[in-house]
Amino acid sequence: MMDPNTPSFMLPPQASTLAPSYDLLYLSITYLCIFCFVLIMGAMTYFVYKYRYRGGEHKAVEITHNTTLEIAWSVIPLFVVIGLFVWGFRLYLDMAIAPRDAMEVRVIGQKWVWNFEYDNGATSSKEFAVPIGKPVKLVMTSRDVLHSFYVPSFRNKMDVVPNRYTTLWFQATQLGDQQVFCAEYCGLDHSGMLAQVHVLSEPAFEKWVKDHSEDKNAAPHERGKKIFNGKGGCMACHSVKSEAEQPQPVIGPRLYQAFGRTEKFTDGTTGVVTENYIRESIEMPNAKTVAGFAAGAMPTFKGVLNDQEIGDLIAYIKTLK
Amino acid sequence: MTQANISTNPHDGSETPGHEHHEPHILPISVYLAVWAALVVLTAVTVAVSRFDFGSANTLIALLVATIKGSLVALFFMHLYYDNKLNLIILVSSLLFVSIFFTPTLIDLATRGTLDPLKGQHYYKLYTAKPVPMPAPAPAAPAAGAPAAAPAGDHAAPGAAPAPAEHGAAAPAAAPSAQPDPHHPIQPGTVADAPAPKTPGAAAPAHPVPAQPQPLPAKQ
Amino acid sequence: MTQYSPTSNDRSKNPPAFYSAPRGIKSWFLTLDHKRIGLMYLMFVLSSFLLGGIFALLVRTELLTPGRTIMDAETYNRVFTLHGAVMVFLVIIPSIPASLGNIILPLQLGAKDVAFPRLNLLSLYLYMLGAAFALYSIITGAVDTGWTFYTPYSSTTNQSVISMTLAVFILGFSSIFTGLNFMATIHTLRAPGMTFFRMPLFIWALYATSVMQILATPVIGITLLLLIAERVLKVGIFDPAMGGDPVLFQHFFWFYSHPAVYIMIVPGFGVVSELITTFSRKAIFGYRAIALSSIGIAIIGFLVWGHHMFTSGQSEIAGLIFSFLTFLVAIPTAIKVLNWVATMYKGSIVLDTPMWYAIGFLYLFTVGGLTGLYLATVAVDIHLHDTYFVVAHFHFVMMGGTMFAFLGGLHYWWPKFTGRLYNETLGKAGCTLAFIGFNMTFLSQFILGARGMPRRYYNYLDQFQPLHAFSSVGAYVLGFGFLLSAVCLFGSLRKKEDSPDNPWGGTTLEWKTSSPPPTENFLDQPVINAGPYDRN
Amino acid sequence: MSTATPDTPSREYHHAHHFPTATAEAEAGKLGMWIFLATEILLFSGLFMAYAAYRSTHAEMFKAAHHMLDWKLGAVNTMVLIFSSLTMALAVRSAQTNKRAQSAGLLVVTLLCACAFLVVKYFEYSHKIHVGTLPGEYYTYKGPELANVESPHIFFGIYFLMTGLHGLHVLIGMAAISWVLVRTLRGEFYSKYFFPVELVGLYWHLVDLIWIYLFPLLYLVG
Repeated sequence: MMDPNTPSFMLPPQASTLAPSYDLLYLSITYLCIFCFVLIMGAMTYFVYKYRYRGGEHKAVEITHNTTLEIAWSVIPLFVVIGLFVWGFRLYLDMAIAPRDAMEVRVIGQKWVWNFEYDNGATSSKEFAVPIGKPVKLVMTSRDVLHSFYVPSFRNKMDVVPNRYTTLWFQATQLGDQQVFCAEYCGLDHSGMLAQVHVLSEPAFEKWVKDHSEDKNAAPHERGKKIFNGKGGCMACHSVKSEAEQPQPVIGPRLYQAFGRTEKFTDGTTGVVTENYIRESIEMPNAKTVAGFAAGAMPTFKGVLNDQEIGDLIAYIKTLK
Repeated sequence: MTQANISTNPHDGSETPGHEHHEPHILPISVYLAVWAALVVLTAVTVAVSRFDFGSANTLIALLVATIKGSLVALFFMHLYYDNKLNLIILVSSLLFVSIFFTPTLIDLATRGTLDPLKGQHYYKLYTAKPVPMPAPAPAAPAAGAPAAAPAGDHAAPGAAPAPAEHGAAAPAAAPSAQPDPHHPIQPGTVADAPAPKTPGAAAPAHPVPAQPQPLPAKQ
Repeated sequence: MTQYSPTSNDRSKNPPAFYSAPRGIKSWFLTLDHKRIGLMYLMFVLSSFLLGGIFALLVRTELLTPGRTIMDAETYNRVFTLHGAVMVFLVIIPSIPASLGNIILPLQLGAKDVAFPRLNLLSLYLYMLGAAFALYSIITGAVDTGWTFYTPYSSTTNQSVISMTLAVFILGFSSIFTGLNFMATIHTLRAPGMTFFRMPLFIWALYATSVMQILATPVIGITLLLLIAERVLKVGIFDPAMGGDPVLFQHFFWFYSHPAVYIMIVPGFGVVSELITTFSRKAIFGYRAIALSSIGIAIIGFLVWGHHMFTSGQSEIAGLIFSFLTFLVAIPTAIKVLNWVATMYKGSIVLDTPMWYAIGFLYLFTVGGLTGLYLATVAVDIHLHDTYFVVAHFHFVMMGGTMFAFLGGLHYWWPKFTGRLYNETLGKAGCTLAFIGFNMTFLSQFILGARGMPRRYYNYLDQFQPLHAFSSVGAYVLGFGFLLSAVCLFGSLRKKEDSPDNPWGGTTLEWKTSSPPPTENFLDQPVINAGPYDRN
Repeated sequence: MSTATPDTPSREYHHAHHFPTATAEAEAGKLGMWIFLATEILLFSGLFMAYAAYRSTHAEMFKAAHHMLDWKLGAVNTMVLIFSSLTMALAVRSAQTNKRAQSAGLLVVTLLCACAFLVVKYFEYSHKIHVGTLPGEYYTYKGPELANVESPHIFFGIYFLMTGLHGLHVLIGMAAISWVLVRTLRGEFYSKYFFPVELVGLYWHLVDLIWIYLFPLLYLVG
């Protein structure tokens, strides 16, 4: 067995309980394919060489059919593929059905960030932690368009659909980080919709969750900052840094010194960024789009963030000076 | 001579052996009138049966009557009964492929989530602090948040609702009244769809008391 | 062999070639001659192929390095969408049936023309109209939905989706009418004595294709109308924001688009069957098996669309059903490949350019077909779905399969409808380069995909960079190969007509008339009394 | 008047010469039309699929929403279409038997039925526009019947798409009928050449056939 941490030539490292059984099936199919390929191509190449036309009289032997042979090469593949189907079927059930004692994490996909929530209200974005050796079941939904939650080293993937719940489960076997991709095309920053899974030991995991839980009696702008980088996922598109500090282009308007700033909108009008404008932009993002940014890029957060949370966000944005 | 060729050709569907096409087939007017009368009667039947409730058979009966009417039109008005059988084959195979389109799609809609009925229930349990009974398949007992959202007119009748047919967070139309528990970005109402089974039958295992988990089908 | 309207050595005695009389642009745009219509189709298809190829090279160039190479993310999304849309709807689907099929089908049937020549011209004009809409959409900001138009993205993105959707809708009807025409022609206009089992295998393939075009294409039509309704009225059938079901859209879309994959590849099977039997100088092995497997594929092909949706959130049970049915398609496909190889056994194989393409096809299609086993196995597909593995798989089948068959057929029938022989060395060089470039481009993508590189990514992790670069270089080799073939073919047009009636020793009817054929194909009506590939 | 000399058409018909005989041409035409009808059926199947999907998942909503449609008007339209099918079939028959004036008359009746159908549809549509039971975002109806069913706008979306596409086919059919009517009046059709009338007839019967299914599915939801 290969060392799980180093990727094989073909496959990513094995970091979940599913990976070894998956790789076994994958490699078996690979060997089967190589066998068939060599058989067919070998025969073809040999015939092309042996029976090539060498000038003069064409002496081809007419063989129009051979029933036994034809039946044989129709029936044998049939059994082979049925075998493959059964194997894939059994493995698929393991992949699709989470163990009943699995710990649940809620995943919310949105353009273009992954948000995570734990039972005790801990939230995070672009990264989440799971305990090693414990089955984890992700209950996933999307805020806007289709996404797909994909962890190659866990060998599992599931689309994330708006107004639906889809699930995906895994049991991590390796400490350390694993890469999460979005595998369903979701627009402008599809390839930037990444996240990290931190596989941690039990105590480290407990601590991580504690650090990410909300603190009710923190200052509003503190809570706002958590929402901004947490369940709101605002930082996916909105930079809180100045152009000078962080020159690379941004998807949404920079919020550094945004409050009180006069913005030009796509419809030609201008307006000052006030509490009300921020609230409107959170609830009806396309009402007034700042010039130079794509309309419709931002999903509504109405019904996602409540009044208090929006208030906290506004408090935080005010502090960005 | 193509004529000769075709009729002597057993593999060729474009000709019904023994049937002459050169003389167009002329039906007596009485046939047309009879078919028309039958269609009128059957229309009345369609309306009549719709007045009674045969439960789940309603649609089946309606479709049956419609199919009889359709066959009459096709066979006599459209001459399929006397015509080249190839045309009949074409019509039938088109219907066959329509059914190929319908069957798997409806199987999918009917069996979503049946492999893991606990899915939604767990989610629901974790989701709200106070235990709320799982919604019944009937459009009764709406889940937390659903009453608030109901005035929006387009909210789920939980349980009866198909998973995708909800206005979740993504739907501007979900009125502000559908304000969820602040910790949870998805409207509680949408939870109702989490136990994905769509058919009441399939839904049954999906609504136990949240406490004791159900044995998983197909797993062991 | 009896010749119907043969070429005498003194070419002035020949019947006038179909393209030389009548003259004038009008005589082309109002022509009802299937060969002229096919020729015009060919020109449009080849120019669309050039366009799609340019988009492909832009994509590969952008992917040379992570991050921005030559264009920004938005442009990239449009370019790969256009590459897909153009290649699928403007190139591959009409490539073999509408261009080669139009020219060859009546010739092989021994007919004067297709059943409905006006309808044939109409579908050409519909094709042009569709192409015009596509261009309009490209000019007005293009689309960034991917050629699959998945909702809710396609129903919410602020781009000119509607014009592109209309383009595809119109192109669909062009393809429907071609299929309708071919089916009616095959049923009513076969030469005397030509029973179904005396038809060439190319005709069988076109027949199977027509069945699929007729039964599947209307569904994409209505699907796109529903998508337009979704954008205009927010009907709420597919858009979750209005209570719709995006997975239902995928059912609608793939019910057409999976059979469409067979609409693309089955005519290729037909061409390759012709090539292999002709250049092995012997009858095809297992004629009936090949003929019927085309029909088999056409029918089973309708039952497997769900394998595009294994991770889409469709019910696991539906997924398993689809997985099983998908495996069944492997059987008739395997039968074909094995029959082709068996045909070469004890043949007298002449390695002219078309045969090179046929052999290239056999190799590429076998790889494409076998890698299908990974994707049909539902568990294995979970990891590979929406990665470069899938991209590589369908390029092996569509590009390596259909396009190699198309080019093989083009080189095979070129002397027939142009009356000119091309430079063999140049032809083989083009084929070889394309073959090498193709494998560089897409074998590397199998590895990329298996290692977890998702599709449609503008940016990617550094670990994938070497393979991406290798793939991009391959793409340029591939493009150069095709350019060489184009030079080879169009270069031959500068010469005088020098092709004999039957340069390859083919046995089917199109070789029994002059090259190029006269307007009504045969001076006297052919009569058939033997199988299509009998040589004695 | 062309019926004065029934057996001498205004001009002798010569079939397209890539066909061996006129019969072969007529047969091919009919085959082609049937293939086209098959594609029409598949085209509508998409809408029926959408119907089936939401009917199976939103049974309650369909039950409630279909009461907003007036089944009496639907029934009337069914009768109208069935009758037009009869007259169309008879028109073909009279063309077959050289009764040109009769054929023309029956075609006119068919056209009138088609108009009647559209008039009834017009009243149905205008009523729905008035009360606001419209597709998708245009759905404004606030009545109590549909207050507590979920997303009824989908039902009306499907209703308008289905009847709209069908109505479009009625219009196309009317155009086709007018075309053969003109040619009939010119006296082009006779017992040896009448398949254009027959093909238009086939198309018109399909329009009727589809309505036969639409009526119970939309107006009489069980």
